[in-house]
Amino acid sequence: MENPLTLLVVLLLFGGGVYALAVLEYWSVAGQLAWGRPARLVLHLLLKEEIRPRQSDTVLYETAPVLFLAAAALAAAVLPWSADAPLLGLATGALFVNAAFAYVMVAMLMGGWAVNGVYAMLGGWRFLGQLIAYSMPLVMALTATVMRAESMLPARIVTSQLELWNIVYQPIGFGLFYLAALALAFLPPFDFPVAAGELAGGVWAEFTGARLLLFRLGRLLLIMTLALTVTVFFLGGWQGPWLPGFAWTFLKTLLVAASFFGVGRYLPRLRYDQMLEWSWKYATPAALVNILWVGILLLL
Amino acid sequence: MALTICLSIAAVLFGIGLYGVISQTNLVMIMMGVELMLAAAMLNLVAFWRLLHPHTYALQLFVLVVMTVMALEAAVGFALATQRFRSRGSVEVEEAADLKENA
Amino acid sequence: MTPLQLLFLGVFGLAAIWFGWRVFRTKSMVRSALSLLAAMVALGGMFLALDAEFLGVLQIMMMAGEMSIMAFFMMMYMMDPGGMSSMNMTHQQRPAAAVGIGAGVLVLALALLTPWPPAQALAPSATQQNHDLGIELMTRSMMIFETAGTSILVAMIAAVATALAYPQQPD
Amino acid sequence: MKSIPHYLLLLGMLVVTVAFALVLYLLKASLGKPLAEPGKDVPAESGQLALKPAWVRYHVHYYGFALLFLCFDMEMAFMYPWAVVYKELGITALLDMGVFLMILFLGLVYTWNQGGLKRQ
Repeated sequence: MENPLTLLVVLLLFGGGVYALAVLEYWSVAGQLAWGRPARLVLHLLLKEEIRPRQSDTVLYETAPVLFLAAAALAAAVLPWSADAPLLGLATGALFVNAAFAYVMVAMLMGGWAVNGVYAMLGGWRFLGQLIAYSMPLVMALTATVMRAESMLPARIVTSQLELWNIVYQPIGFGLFYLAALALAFLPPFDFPVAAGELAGGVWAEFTGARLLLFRLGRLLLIMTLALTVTVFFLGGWQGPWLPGFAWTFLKTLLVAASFFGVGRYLPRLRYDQMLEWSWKYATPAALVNILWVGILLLL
Repeated sequence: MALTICLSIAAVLFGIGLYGVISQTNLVMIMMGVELMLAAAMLNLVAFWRLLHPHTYALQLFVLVVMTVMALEAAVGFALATQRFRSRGSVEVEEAADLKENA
Repeated sequence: MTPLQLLFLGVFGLAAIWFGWRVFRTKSMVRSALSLLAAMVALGGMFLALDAEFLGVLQIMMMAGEMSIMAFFMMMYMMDPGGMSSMNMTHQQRPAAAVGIGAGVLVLALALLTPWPPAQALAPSATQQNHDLGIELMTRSMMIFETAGTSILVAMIAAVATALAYPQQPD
Repeated sequence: MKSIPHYLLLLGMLVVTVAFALVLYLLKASLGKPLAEPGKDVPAESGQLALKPAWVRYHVHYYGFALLFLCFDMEMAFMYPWAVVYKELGITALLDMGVFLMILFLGLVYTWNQGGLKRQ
């Protein structure tokens, strides 16, 4: 990062994006644009009484929210916003993003286990099952983009899409990654770990006050990061006419994130074991077909 | 210096893993001990790669193979434990004396 | 190796030893699985300090899934996975400690007494490593790689054939 | 390109996140303490107070998938370095990885055939 001004702009855009996502999420649920609501919610969670469940596992209870937030933030750190502003040029960036996302699951598992409540624990174990379902399509779709770029550096993956964006080049991969991203952020069709309808909040049921705030914030950050990942790996990153690079990244990211909220309202909800079945019977072979497809296109 | 640090840490991890394997009665805990020992081996391999032969990529490949072995050991071990639990209702190795001939 | 790298090697190494020790010192099964995960992540940190970026990140990523699965298998088998009662889960403590310490000291002595050649100062860059590892995988070590595939297949078949319940045969 | 500064930056971000959480907790603690009331700290369980702890033996129904996942996951370790050099090696790389993936796919098919891909 040569220019501290760019860093500031990127950080501001990221923070603003997260705030906008909070507004959008409420809009997708309640149908009204309440611009002050996220700020009010933060105050509300800070002022609310904080209860620690009895017989809980203190170490894991304290680690879970922080780890959740950290995993989302670290994944965002390696993704570039514009040609001159990759925050971090990690040579194994594509793999690192995956590694960070794996710890989202670990954090939820910890949180579900630590509180010693039935609903929370069920939610935690379900999210592990969800990881088993979404992990293979997620990783294989990323591998196919790496094949095209000949590098795991996210900035190189963006420049490899100069002629044709990956969404056109490998549409199967994009579709799989998009669905896997929905599952990773446990957004509505796949919201098993925190299922409000059946588990009464699942993993988050026993977290209150500042810790719940960290979880909520981490979830928004995670959605933002996932949208950024889709942008960087499939939508050509910062590329676009007229506007500067980071503006394009910001616009695309917000659009993808908004579509995350929208899609959930129109997809049917599966049971988690059905999701596992579908993932291993259809999505994993489809991911292999996608890799074969990219391989053949690259050889032509 | 760096090599000494790495090898010493690996030796200690190996000792802890061996202690765990012998002292635990639960099959899954025993597998944790084995994983620790394999992890120590991996640390040794990475240290050898970096500090002795940084251009021999067979060493890095060896680390990948050890990692694969870790995962496969876990999978087969869990499968055995599942079948054992199904037929006997526990995965304690002390109760597995019936696997021995004419016990 | 810079002093900074040495420092991180030491710190992550001590963390790995501490968490590795905690695995066998806690009654809660899930806690011991997660301690093992922490030890593995510390090892991944050591790999990063040793300039092996791909291996480090891979280690950190793979172990998350593996250790979590370990935790849930614990849940399936144990009566008391939270370790709330004071059931003793160990046996032959004394010989185990003796063997563990003995083996550790033996390996340590081997490591310290062997005259190692001088350490190399420079490692290839991370980008170079990714590339060269791929070349190694596809040319010289191709058979090893395919053999690893076969081992994975064998393990899959073994695991599935062993673990799944047999359908009741009418006799 | 040296990588160590990047790792330091990542570590720094981790520290900043933890510090952020601590500041938030501190802020929260300065705003007052919860009232101690009986039954408040019991985890929710459909309307009644949970008497027993939730940490008991529990059948996880997807363990068949988990076994498959443990094995199948390792393929990624070999796939990333392969993907980096794919263009350079061309058809050799395609055939090599094709054989490897075919072998793994056999395992998936076997599991499917044996009924491992359903709720146990």
